[in-house]
Amino acid sequence: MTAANPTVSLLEARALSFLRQDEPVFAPLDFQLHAGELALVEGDNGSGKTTLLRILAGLLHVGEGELHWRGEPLQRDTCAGEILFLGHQLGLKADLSPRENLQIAAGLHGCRDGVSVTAVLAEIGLRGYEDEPVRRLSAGQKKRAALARLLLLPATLWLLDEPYANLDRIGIALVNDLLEKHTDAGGAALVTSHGTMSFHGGEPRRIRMHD
Amino acid sequence: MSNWIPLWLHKLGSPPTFYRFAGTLQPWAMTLALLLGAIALYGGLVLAPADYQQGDAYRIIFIHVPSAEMSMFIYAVMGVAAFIALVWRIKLAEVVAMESAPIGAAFTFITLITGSLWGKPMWGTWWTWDARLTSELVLLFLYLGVIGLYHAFEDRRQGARAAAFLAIIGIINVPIVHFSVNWWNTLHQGSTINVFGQSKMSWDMLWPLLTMMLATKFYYAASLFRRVRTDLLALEGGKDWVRKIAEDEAKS
Amino acid sequence: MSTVQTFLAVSGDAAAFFRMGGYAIYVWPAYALFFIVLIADTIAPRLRRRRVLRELRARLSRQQARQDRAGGNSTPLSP
Amino acid sequence: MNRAGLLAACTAMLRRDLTLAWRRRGDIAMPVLYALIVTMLFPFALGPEDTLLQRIAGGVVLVTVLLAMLLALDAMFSSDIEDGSLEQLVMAPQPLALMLGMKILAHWITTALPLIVIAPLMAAMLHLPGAVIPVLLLALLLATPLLSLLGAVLVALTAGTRRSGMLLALMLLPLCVPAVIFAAGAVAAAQQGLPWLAPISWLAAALVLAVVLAPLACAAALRIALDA
Repeated sequence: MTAANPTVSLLEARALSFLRQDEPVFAPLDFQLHAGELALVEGDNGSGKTTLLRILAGLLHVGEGELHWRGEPLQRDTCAGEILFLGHQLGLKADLSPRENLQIAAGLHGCRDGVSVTAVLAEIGLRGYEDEPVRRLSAGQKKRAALARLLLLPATLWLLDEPYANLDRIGIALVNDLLEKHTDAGGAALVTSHGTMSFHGGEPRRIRMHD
Repeated sequence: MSNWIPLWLHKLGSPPTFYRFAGTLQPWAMTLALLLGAIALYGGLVLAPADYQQGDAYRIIFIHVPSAEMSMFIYAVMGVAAFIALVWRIKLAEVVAMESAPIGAAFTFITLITGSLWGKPMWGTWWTWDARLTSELVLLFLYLGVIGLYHAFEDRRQGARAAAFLAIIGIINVPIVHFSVNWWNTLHQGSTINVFGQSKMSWDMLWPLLTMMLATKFYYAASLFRRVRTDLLALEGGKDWVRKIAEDEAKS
Repeated sequence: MSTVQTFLAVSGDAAAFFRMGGYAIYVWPAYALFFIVLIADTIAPRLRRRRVLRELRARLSRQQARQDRAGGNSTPLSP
Repeated sequence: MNRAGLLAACTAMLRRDLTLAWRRRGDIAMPVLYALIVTMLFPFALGPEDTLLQRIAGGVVLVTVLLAMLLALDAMFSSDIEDGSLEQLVMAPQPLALMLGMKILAHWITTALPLIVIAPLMAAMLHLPGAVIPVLLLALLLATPLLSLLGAVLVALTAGTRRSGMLLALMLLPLCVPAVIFAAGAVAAAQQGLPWLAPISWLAAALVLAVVLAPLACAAALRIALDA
């Protein structure tokens, strides 16, 4: 990772908004996210949480306002490989096993030092399911297989859309644990959730979406 | 990137400005189109003498050739607007490109049918697989593809961008089709027909043709302005200037 | 020249004009198509414009109604 | 941290799509069966006259292969969009055009290659002279990747829409006219004992151009399709 200047925020939004058919999906947002920070995006259904995450992931074009990554305008190649996005659709091929899915992800994104696919799958709680087609896993297990990407792939900023959905209590604790380790290591994360979450490392920042 | 575009273009590109601008010009363009069209028709159908080879059948030329020219001219306009729409994301360019497509398709359709009506008495066949005819047919399919793609999207602006992309691909395609059909005709020697006789046109025939070409240009401008205005109202439905227009028109 | 003769001469001209040297069945349908297509192209956006404006007014009156309700009602349903 | 190399990414992509196709082997057989059945219908429709069938054989095989490929084209990106893998691919720190190139290659291997393998059989069903079959295969080897590449761009454009099947045909078929003309032209020329190298080289030139440009266009089109 590049030695980050602590005063420059990792991600900064200035009067960011997005228009769909000329109607703003959410009101102009201003926020900053520094290395080591966790931000919780809150809002009701339809308040534009997912849209916001998709904009930050570079999948949607910025409507109005500005986005800065490490102080520079966010562009596709300035943050390539530093942002990891986990959306509603998990990005897993149903016909492949979790192991194959992760191997492909590692092939495309690279992989953290000293981490192996088998170890990651064991850590996420999929021991014994490594070679089962994803199609046959339960919803919660699929979610875990997708979350395993967080452990395997190198990234500075995590964008997690409803990471707690479909997870049991152990799974939720696991996600919280992952987030804590990530922020401790100097990473940052933006998490959307309408449920409450118990984050051990102090109170997370909150980004409230107004409707 | 947007600093590139001159300021006036930006200003004209703003929907309310263009709406007013087009509203002023549209009646003038339509009047000119009707006037020139009437003159051209009188010159072409009444004043111009019959052709010594083709008799009176050649009079189809006064609508066929201007339509054929318009089918390509409009595609070029659409292509330029599509390019601007994709590069600078100007809403007006998207609208111009997408509203040009139906007009272009109409002219292409007229060209094909009138050409066929002209071909029957002259070559004895409604259709021949000549490079020009085939290119024109492909052009019609391209127009229909652009229109179809535009309407297949729920988000109008996304549809406009996708269809603009297709329009640009089509620009590359038409010359290739023309070239390949020409090549194909040399392979199948038997079926080639000399489409246009090598006769030079007399001035009596030429001036109505040129006038009609001008009339169709003005018609296109008028039709495009009317369509763009309507589309802008639909696209900018939430904006204040559109509300004012809607309220004003309700009063009158 | 009597009026009858004038009429005959003119109508003879007109008949020749409409006969188009025997190519009438090709020339006139071509012109008819040209005008039909272009008139359709002129009318279609007018109808659409009327529809768009009607929808717009409906939307405006809906918004107006909602505002009136929100203003008159002291306890709105949703926060 | 191990940055993913370009080669590793390409092989991962190719292996992924080939494995997926292998897991659903039945789908690979469908275009092949379709092509065989269509070819079989021609003698019944036109009569079993050898000379007539011979004359049309090259064109029929080409058009049938084209239509069979069109059948399979629609599904190129749809499953990737549904399960979100396409988002992951777009966000990967790899050149998207290259990754899509790999995807198109995998698609060509799984749909066009089987069709090319059975093309001699289809040609034989229509009594195409054996001497012409190598030219037919060469024409197919150049024309089918061209169609895969062009098709991929158009599929990417329609990726954001619901109903895309007929629309795709409407958009793709005019673009295919030159490819069909040159491929069929080469076969016809070979059949008449004329030189067939010129149309083949035009096809090759077009293919080279498409290999360079189509993945880039495909990437741009996909970004438009995802942007909503």
